[in-house]
Amino acid sequence: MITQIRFYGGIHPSEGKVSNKEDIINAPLQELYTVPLQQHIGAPAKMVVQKGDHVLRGQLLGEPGGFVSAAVHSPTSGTVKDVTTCLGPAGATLPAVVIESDGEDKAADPLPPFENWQDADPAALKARVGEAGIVGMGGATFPTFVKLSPPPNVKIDTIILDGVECEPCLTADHRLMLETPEKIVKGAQIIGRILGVKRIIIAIELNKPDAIETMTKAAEGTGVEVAPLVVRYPQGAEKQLIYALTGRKVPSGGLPAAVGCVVSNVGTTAAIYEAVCLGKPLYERVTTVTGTPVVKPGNYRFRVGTLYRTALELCGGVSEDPAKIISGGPMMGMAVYSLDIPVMKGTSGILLLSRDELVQYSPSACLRCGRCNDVCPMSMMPGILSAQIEHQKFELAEKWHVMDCIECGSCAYICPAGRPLVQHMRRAKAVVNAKKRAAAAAAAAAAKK
Amino acid sequence: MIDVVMLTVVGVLMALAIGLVVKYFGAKADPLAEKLGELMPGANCGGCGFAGCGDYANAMATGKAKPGNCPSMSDDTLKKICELLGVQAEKGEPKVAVVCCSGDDHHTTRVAFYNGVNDCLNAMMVAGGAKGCTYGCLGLGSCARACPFGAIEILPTHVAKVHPDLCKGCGKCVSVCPRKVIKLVPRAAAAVNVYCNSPEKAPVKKKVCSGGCIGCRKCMKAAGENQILINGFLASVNYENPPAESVTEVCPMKCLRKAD
Amino acid sequence: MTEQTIKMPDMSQLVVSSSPHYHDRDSVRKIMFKVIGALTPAALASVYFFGWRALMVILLCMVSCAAFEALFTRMMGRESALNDGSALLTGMLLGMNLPVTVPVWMCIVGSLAAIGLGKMVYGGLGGNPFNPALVGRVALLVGCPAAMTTWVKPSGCGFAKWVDAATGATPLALIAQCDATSGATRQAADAVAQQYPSVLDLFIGNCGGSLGETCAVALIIGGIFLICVNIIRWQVPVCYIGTVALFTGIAYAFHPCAHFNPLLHILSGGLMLGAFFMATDMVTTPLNRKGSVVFAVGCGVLTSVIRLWGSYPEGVSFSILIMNALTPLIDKFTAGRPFGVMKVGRRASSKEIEAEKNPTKK
Amino acid sequence: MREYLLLIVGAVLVNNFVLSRILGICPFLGVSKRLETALGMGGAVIFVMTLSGLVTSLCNKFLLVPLHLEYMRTILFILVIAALVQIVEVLLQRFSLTLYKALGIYLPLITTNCAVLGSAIICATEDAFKGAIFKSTVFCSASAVGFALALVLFASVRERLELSRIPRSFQGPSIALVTAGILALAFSGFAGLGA
Repeated sequence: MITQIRFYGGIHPSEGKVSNKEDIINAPLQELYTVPLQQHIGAPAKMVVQKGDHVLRGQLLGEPGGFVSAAVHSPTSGTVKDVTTCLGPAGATLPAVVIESDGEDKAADPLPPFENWQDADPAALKARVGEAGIVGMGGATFPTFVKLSPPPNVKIDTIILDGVECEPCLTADHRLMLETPEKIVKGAQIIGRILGVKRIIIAIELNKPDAIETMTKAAEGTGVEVAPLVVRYPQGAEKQLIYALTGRKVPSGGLPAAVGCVVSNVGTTAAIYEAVCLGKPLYERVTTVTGTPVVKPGNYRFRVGTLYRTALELCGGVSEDPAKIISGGPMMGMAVYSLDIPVMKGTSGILLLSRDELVQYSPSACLRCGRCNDVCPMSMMPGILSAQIEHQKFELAEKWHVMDCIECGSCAYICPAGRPLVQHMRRAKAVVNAKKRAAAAAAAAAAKK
Repeated sequence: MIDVVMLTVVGVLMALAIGLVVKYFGAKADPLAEKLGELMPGANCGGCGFAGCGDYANAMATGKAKPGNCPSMSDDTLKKICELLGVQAEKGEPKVAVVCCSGDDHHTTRVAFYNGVNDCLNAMMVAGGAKGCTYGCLGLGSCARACPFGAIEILPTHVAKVHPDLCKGCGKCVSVCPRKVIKLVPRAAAAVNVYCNSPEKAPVKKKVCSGGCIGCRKCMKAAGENQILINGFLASVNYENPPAESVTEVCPMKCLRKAD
Repeated sequence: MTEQTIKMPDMSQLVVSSSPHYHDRDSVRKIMFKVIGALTPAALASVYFFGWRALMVILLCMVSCAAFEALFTRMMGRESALNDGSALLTGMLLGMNLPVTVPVWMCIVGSLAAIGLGKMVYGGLGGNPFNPALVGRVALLVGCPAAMTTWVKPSGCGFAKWVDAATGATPLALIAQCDATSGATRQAADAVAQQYPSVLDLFIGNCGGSLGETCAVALIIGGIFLICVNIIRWQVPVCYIGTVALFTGIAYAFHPCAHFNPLLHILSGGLMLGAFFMATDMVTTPLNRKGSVVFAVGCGVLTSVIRLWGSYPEGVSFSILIMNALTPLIDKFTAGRPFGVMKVGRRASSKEIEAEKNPTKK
Repeated sequence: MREYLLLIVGAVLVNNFVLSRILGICPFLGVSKRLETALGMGGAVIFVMTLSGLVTSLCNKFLLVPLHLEYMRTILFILVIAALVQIVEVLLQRFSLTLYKALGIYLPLITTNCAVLGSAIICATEDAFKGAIFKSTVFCSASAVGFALALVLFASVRERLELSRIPRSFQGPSIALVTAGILALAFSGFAGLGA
């Protein structure tokens, strides 16, 4: 049994996980798929098909455009109708390939499956993860291949599977754990094989007792441990999760690898299993469509490139007009204004909020109540920081550790003055990062001279 | 009498003490940098590329920078500084900022209600702002707040406008604009500008804005050779060879306009 | 389900904003009215002991504070912040810090000082470094010490007319008097002590003093309510009162004839009101818990020092104001290091990471 | 011992030079924008005031009084203080150029700082200090600590004020004066302490 350490701060938003009893439904085949070439953090994928080409399901559309990048595969068979751009959930315009389905959904030759992954070369397994275009499916969309390539001087000793799903409303990971536990356990063992690590922990919050039971059963005899965790947001945040399970603190500005851990989402882990044992690249994922206005909230296995509009139609539309449409969960998701956004590898949920649930941020001054201080899991001072940022004192904010913010939203959730604290932090981080980049570029230019 | 003597004696003693301290602990300041600093305009606008007037003065004094990069310095001052430094005066070409967007409330569509911090960078990070065009001016006034000369105004129709007579061409607005809508162009050639920043295809652009450049090339044909450049679907003025003002009449979108 | 029945959302009224999209729905207004509610028992007790004029004083302060706030926001061209209730709270606290005999004009001038000088010149709620109600009270106290220290003995029979009550010194004025005789004999001290109200009277508020500070039991009830609804931190009143008890206790232990026993000290004067409602004011006190404790202890030390050795009988207002001035410093030095930051301003060294990696090895 | 304790408490808190005697307001408003400069200024004033207390009381006891030149007091004291400030300036420029720059004009202005001259004159005139050189020095030093304390307190408050939305007409010196007034009100609570 793993003893859990309580991390500082955190909140208890209402869970709203109404769709946790809904089985995962495979979404029917669509006529058109808009597949963005950048579904991950890093460089966009380089397109390898042309307009008019015929492609098969699982065929490569774009190859990685750099080290931190990921491959993109076709969600179905059909023709490349157009090479265009589409709107991403963050509002950026992304390069995209539009696939017109031929209705046959013919699969391309799968990548050769590893029959005996237990004995396979770890490097080959890792290469497969890269080939299959797997990225972190919890929302961060960091290319998994890169995550599994720690620097040589770092020794990884623990793998943590994130089945916490601390975001309210989302149930995709929960259902995945209930329905395909063995895939997750095997996927975890594959990661263990790649990194040469024995200790694997699956972290699940106590509000999912059925998942804990199922996963424990599936993990029996494999050496994989299941750790039930107290329900507290943001329990699923990488740094807090590692701390809760191992007592190690990821240093400021560092990656989990710095303390010998690798954290992987359960969805990602299942995808790794499929890529290695079935030779199936990542072109579909489980997404929760939910919210009060949605007629039939549920969990769907969407092909990448399905538009939000289609997703919503599958759920029977809405019963009332929503005030907000969110890509992701209510705490960290992004508000969008269009339904012509495709489901991507990192889309964990589509959430609609009704007018009653809408909370408007206000420009009022900080009351200095200190609640943000009490809930900040990074023990920062969001109140003081936001005032500094409001007065454009970015250097001061950097001194007060604004760069450590994980944008979990606990502070803005609790703020009685309704200040958009997270937004302030984001701005400061963007400004500081831009300044750092500019300084680095200047230094590089000076070095060239 | 005795009072004068006493005062003199104490004065001499004190002078001696100061002299000793200076001799053993004295530091040498750079008098050149100090003199330059006094001459600087003191706007601290950063247009020279340094952190402020003092920083620039120091850089000039140590020979790390040349005079003439300051956008808000009068010619007289520049001459004085050059004399101090013993170099030839050379001033950069005067520039002016232009907001390359026609996307005010009458032209562009509003796709959502933005709720949050009143800052362009912030708005852009939330679903790309609430205007239909994802390349245009967001109209929240980050540039106006950054301008040290008060030369930028946010019109009631939510688009930024530069007042060329107040603008010194320091480029602060260019660096804060998250959409890179504001461009610094040679003042002498800034009579005609293309007020659009979107590289999108014409139909996409037309859907979200009725004032954007559709890349019809009419202006290119009407103007002299190499006076208007077309890059993809977006025309731009060649500021090295600016077209005559009459060319604005051919633009069907009223996107190629005289500077206002 | 047929195609027609599917209703798709109307996209024209969507709101976009930064995450998070959930909120716990608490607001400044709710907080302010909860504090006003928590003050109500003490206000009612003051009406019971001092008569209807007490109600008049409190209401007058509340109304004039609200009026000044409205006036100043208007002059500043800002949006009215009246409905957040903070001006009403300031008025109520100010009223409860005045004696029942205070003239009407002083209520209004006090409100002007509180809202104008204490709050609006700093840009309204959130910007003021000093507690506005205390600024008003101290301005009046320094300006018109006579009117501010004329106390009446409560009639004790409830809702009486104030004019019937006899004037009398507050317990703390008596203590000061006692201190003055500290060189004198035991008998002199005893003579003063005889005039002193009993602990029970102090506890229920049957003694002279400002309106809101007499009834300890009502203030404690209000304070406990605020602790329960998570508006104030329990550490503040506990540390404040505890420090005062400790210091006056030490003084009492050394000079029992010169000083009063700590129980009388903590029950008299504005200590209860200050500890539960002023030293816990959100805007003017430190942000985090550690800072709050430092603040409360500092208030306690200063209050004891002024009470025991100063020429003013009461030190609560002064000490809280002085600690308000120290708040930014306390904030600066109690700011904890964020998660994963090894030492302020420094990235972790590999050795420290090793230590953090194996917390059990130490 | 008790006497000196009371003297120090009195000089630091009760009769604080800035908040109670209203002396030395110029640097109090001038260099209190940032905590670092306030600390530097406080340190410089402590140095100058302690030394000037020592030197002026020596001058007073061994020059002015024996020679019956009391009427020369002000001019002699200013001379001594000016020289001391010069020394501080040279030292600061050498050892902390940033602080030297941050203090700017206020550093030479310590010369005309009425707090420094005030403390020297109090020591020379008040009966309690007549001829007591050590006591005078302690008093001057404690007064300077009081000045530094007020300056640091005030600077920390002003740093916070930079983050609030002060109406435009009150920004800058006016809000500083209002704050100083309230701080003085708060310090009036120490009245009678140590008496």
